[in-house]
Amino acid sequence: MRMKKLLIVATCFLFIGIVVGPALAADTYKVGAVFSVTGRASFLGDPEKKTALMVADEINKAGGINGKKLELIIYDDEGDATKSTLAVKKLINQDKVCAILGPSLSGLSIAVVPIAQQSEIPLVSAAASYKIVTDEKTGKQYKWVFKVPQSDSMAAEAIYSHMKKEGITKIAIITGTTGFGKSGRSELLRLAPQYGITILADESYGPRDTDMTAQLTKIKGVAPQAIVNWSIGPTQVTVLRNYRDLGMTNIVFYQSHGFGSKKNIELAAGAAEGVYTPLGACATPDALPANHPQKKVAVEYNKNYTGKYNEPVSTFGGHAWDALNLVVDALKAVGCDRAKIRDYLENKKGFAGQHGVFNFSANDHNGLVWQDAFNMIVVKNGDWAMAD
Amino acid sequence: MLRIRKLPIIGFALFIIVFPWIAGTIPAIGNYPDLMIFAGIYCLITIGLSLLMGYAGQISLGQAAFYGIGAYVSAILTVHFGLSPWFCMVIGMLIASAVAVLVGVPSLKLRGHYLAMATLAFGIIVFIVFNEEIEWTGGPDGISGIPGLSLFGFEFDTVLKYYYLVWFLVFAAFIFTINVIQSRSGRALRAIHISEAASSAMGVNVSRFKIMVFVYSAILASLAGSLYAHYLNFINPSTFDLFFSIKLLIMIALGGMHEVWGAIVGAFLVTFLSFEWLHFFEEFEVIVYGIILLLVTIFLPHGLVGIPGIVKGWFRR
Amino acid sequence: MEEFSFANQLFQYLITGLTVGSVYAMVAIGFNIIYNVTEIINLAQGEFVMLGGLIMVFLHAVAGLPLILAFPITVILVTLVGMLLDRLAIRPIRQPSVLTLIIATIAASIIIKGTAMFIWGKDPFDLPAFSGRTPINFLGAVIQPQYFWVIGFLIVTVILLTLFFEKTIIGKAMSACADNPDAASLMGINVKWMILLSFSLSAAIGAVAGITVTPISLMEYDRGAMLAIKGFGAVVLGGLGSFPGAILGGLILGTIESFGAGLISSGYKDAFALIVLLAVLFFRPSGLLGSVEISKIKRF
Amino acid sequence: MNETLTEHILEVEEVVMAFGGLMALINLNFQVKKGMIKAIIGPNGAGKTTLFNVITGTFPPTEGAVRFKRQSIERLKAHEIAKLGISRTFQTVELFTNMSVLENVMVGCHTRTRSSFIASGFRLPQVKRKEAQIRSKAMEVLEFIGLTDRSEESADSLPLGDRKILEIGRALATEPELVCLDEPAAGLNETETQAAADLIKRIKEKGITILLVEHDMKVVMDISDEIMVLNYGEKIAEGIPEEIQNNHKVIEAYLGGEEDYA
Repeated sequence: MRMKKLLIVATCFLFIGIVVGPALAADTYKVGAVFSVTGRASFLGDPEKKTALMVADEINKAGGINGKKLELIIYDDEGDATKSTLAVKKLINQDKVCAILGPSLSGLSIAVVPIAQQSEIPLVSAAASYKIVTDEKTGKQYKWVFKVPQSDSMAAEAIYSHMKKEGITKIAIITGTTGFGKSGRSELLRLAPQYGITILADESYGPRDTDMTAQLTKIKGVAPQAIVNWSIGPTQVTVLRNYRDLGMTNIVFYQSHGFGSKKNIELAAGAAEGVYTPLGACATPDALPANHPQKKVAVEYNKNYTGKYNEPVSTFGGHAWDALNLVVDALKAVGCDRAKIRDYLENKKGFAGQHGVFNFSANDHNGLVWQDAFNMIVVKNGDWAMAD
Repeated sequence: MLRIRKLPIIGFALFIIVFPWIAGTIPAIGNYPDLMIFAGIYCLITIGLSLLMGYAGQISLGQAAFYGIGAYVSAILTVHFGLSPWFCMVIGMLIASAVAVLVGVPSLKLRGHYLAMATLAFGIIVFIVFNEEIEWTGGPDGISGIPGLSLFGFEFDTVLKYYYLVWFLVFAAFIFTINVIQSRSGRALRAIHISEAASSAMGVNVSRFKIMVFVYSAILASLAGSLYAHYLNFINPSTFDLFFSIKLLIMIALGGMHEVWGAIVGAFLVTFLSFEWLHFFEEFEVIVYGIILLLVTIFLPHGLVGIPGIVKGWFRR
Repeated sequence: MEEFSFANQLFQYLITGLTVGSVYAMVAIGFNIIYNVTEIINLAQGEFVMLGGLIMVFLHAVAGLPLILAFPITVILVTLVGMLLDRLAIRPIRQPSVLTLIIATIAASIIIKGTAMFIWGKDPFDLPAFSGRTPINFLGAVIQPQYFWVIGFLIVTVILLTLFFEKTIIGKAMSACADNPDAASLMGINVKWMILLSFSLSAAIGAVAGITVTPISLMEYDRGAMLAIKGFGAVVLGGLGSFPGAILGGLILGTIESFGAGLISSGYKDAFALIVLLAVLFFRPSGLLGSVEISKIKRF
Repeated sequence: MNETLTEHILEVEEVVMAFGGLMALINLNFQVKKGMIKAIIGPNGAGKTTLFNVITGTFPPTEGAVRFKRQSIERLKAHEIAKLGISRTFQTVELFTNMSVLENVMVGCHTRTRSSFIASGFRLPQVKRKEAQIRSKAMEVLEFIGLTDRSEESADSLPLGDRKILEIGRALATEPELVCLDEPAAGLNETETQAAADLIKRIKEKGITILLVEHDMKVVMDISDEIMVLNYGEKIAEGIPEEIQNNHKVIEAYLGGEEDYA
C-alpha cells in the first residue's frame, strides 16, 4: 500500500516537473530576474517586475537585441532567502540565462553573491546595501556582482548636507524595523558626527504597526529641529499623519528615498506638505530642469509605465529599468557571453538611467555618487518640486 | 497495535538514494535534488513536531524559534568566533534544549489555546531578538559568509553531497522517532494525548514527558537550522518568523499528524508546492495554496497519509 | 514651542494605547463569540477587519456612497463573508477536531487574503476620517477625533452585545450553546444555526473595527494576520470566553505597547506586550478573567 | 494489639477539600485495612470522586493528611503515588482510545519498568528485552481479566462492560497494593455487573486492597467488607454492610432518591 503511495508521489514529481518545466526557446537572449513580487517586500518587487516586463516588451517590439528576442524569466522569491537562492540557482543551472537581475532585497542579494561568484555569472542587484558589491574583508568589489540602487549612505548624505545648509543640528530619527529601515538607521547614526548633527531620539516601529503616536510623542518631548523618517510601505504615511496630528509641523520633516511615490502624498492627506525627501530622477520627472541628463529617460519611463499599468511610477521600479537596460546594452555590445558582459558592465560609463548617471569601474560596481543620484525634493501643493 | 512496517521505510530510503540520478537525467527537474535538501531540512523539524503534536498532543506555534536558534548559533559562532561548524551545531542543540526547558516548564502546564498562544508569543519574541540585536545577528540583513560543512577533509560542497548528508540525518531522526513511538516512552506520550489524568494515575510523569518531547522537537529543529545555515551560507530573521511556524503546522496537518509518515509527506508537499509547483499560478498562488489546504482539511481529516485508509474503506464496501 | 511635559507625554501614551487596544479588543470579542459557541479560535478574524476597511474604502471613498450608507453595507457584506466562512470552511469538515478547525481557519484566512490582494492589489488605502482630522487638545495630549470613534464603537459594540446576550431569546440561546451544546440541542436550539450566527456576529464586529481604524492607520490586504495575532493575545490574556476579559486584555496589550514604545524601546515594544502576556499565563493559566473550572470542561 | 489484624494500609485524617467556597470534603477521617474491600457510598455530589482524586493525588487536599503504608502522600504528585502502589479507575472510563487493548495495559506497566527516551530511540538490546517483558506481563494481566483474545483490538471498539474491565486491568498492571475503583458497574447490564463483581473478588484474593465507589447496592452489599457513607462531604456512617443497611441516617440521606437502594 505504502509502496504504491510512494510510486504515486514519485510519478507526481515527474509529471508536474515536466508540465511546468520551462519551454525551450531558440534564438533568444535569456535574462533572469529574481524579484520579491509578493510577500513582505512586494512594494519593491511588484513595480520591478512590471517595469522589467514593460522594458522587455518595448525592446522586443522594436526588433529585439541584434535581431534576437529578449526572453525574460522572472521568479518571485516572496522576500524569502531560501526561495531567492533556489531561484538564482535555477536561473543559472536550468534556464541558463546570460545574466541575472535582482534580488530586490539587500539581505537576499548578499545571500546569492557567493553563488554568482562561484558560477561566474553577472548579477545586477536591485537592492541598496554596499555589502552586496563590496567584500568587507578585502574592501574590493565582487567580481561578478553589480548593483544599481544608490547606497543608503548616499541618501543619508543627501539629507544631512541639506540639513547643514539649513542650519539644522539637532534631530530625531524614526525608522522601520525592516531591513530598509534598519540599514537607514545605521547610516544615519554613522554619518551624523561628520555633519555635526546630534541625534536626540532614536525610535522605531514595526512594518504592520497601526499607530506611531507613542514614538512621536517621545520625539516631541525632546524638541528636535528636524525628524528623519526612514521606512517603507504604508507606515511611513502613518508616521507623517501622526506627526501632523500631534501638531509637530513646526519641526522639519525628512523622509527617506523610500517615499518616492506620488501615492504616498495622496495617502498622507495633506500631511506631506513641506516634507523633504531625496529622490532619484525617475520619481520626479516633471520637476527636473530641461537640461537634466536624466530628464528624457525619466519622462519617457513615467509616461509609458503610467500608460501601461495605470498607476504612478515607484522609484523601485526604476532600479529594474536601470538593471535591465544595462544588461541589454551589454548584450547588444558583446552578446550572451557571461564574462564579456561582466567586463562590459565594469567599464560602462555615462549611462543615464532612472537613478543617476552610472560610471562603473573596477573599484565601483555601483557607479553612482550621491550628488548625481539624488535630487532633494520638497512636497509643494501636493506635488514634487526641486528643493532649491 | 501500533506497529510500523519496515518495507515502506526501505522503499522510501531506496527512492531517496536513487532520486538524484533520476532527476539528473530529466532537465526539467534538474533542480529537484536542491529542493529536496530543503524538504529534508523541514522533515527534521516536522518529525519532531509530529511527535510533539500528533502523538503527545501538545501544540507548538513557536517551532520556528528553535529552527532559528540553531541557525543563528551556528552562524554567529562560526562567523564571529571561527569555531568548527560541527561543534556549533552541537552547541546550537544544547542551547535550544536549554531554552526549550526554560520555556517548556511553565508553558506546558497550559492547555489548548493557551499553550498555542504561549508558544506563539515565544516565537515572536525570539524573532524580535533576531531582528533587533544587530550587533550579533546583523538585523534584517542577516549574516552572510557562513562556512559550509566538511568532515575529515571531505567537503559537503555540492548539492549531491549535502543532499545525502541531510537525508542521512533525516533517516536517523525518523528511525529514532519511530523507535521512541513503539517504546514505553512513546506509549506514555500517546497516553498523555488522550488523558493526562489517566496517564498520571498509571505512574506517567506527565510534565516530565511533555518537556522531554518538547526538548526533543527543539533539538531536531535546531539541527535543521544549523544545516540550513551551513547550506545557504546566509540567514536572515524572516526565515524564522511566525509564518514559518504556521507553515510547519500546515505541513504536518497536510501530511497527517497522527503518523510520522505524515510529517515527511507534508514537508515534501509544502516544499514543492511553495518552491516550485504553485509558481504556475502566479498571482493566484496564495489562493490556490489556501484552497488545497482547505480541501485536505475537509476531505482528508487524517491528512494525505490517510488516503490509503480511505481507499481501503472503498474496497471493503 | 509649547510646553510638553512628561506628564503630558504619559497621558498621550495612555490615549494612544487605549485606541490601539480598542481595536485589539474588538478583534478579541470576535474571537470570543465564535469560541464560546464552537471552541474554535478563528484565525481568519483579522481578515474580517481587513475586509471591513477595504470594502469601506471602496464604497465610501471610491464609489462615493455617503458614510451613513456605506457603513452598514460594508458590515453586511463582511457578515456575508463570515457566513460563507462557516458554510464553506467549517461546516463541511467531516471529523472536526479542534486542530483541524484551526487549520481550516488558517486556510480560509489565506484564501481571503489572496482574494483581497487580487481585488485591491498590494497598496494601502486611505479612508477619510468620520469627523475631520482636526486634532483636539486635551490635558496636553493631542487626540484625533477618529480615536473617539474607535473607542466609541467599542463601547457601543459592548453595550449592544450585552443587550443581545441578556435580553433577546436568540442571544440567550447562544449563551446556552456556549455553556452546554448538548443540552442546548436537546432544548431544541439549532446549534448549527447558532454557529452560523456566531460567525456572522464576529465578522460584523471585525468589519466595524476595520472601518473605524482605517482612517488612522490605512489598510492593506495583508494586515489581517497581525491583527488576528494581537487579538488572540488579547483574548488569551483576558481569559478565553470572557467578554470583559477580551476588552481588558485588548486595552492592556495596547497600553503596554504604547508605554513600552514611548518609555523603553520601540523596537522591543511588541516583545514587552508578549512577555507580560506570558508572565500572566504562567501565574494564571486561564488568563486574567478566565475561569479555571470552565477551561477544564472545554476540550481545548 | 495484633499488628496483622489492624494494619491500616490507608489512613485519611481530618481531610478538608474546598473549591473556592464550596466544601467538597469536610474533616473526613477513616482507615482502610489491608486486604479488604471498602465501599464508599452516598448520593450524587457527596464527594466520593473528590475523595478518590485526593487519595490518588489529582489535587492535594486543602487540609488534613493522607497516609499510605504510614507514609504521608497528600503532597505527592499522582504519578509518585501510583509508583508507591495506589492505582485507580475513572467514573467516566478514561481508556487510551488511540491504543489497542494490549497497549492500554502496557501503559499500566509504565511505573514498574525503566527505559529512557534516548535508549528507546536507539532501540538498545536492553530496551528490546524490557519491551518483551512488558508485553508478556501485560498479556498475563489480560489473561487474568479475560480479554486475551481481544488484545489487538482498539480499546475504543470494546463494549462498555469490557472497557470497564480493561480499565481495571490497566490499573492492576501498575502492581498496586490499593486499587480505587470508581463505579465499576455503572451502566452495565446484569451479566456484565456480575462479571465485574467476580473480578473484584478475585483481585481481593490476590491480596490487593480495594476502595470502591459504587451505586449498585447489590454489588456493594455482596462484595464489601466495610462500607462508609458520605453525604455533602461528611461521613455519616461507617460499618459492615448489615449495619449500614439498617442505619436510619443513611436511609434518610437517600430518601426519595436512588431506587437502587433496595
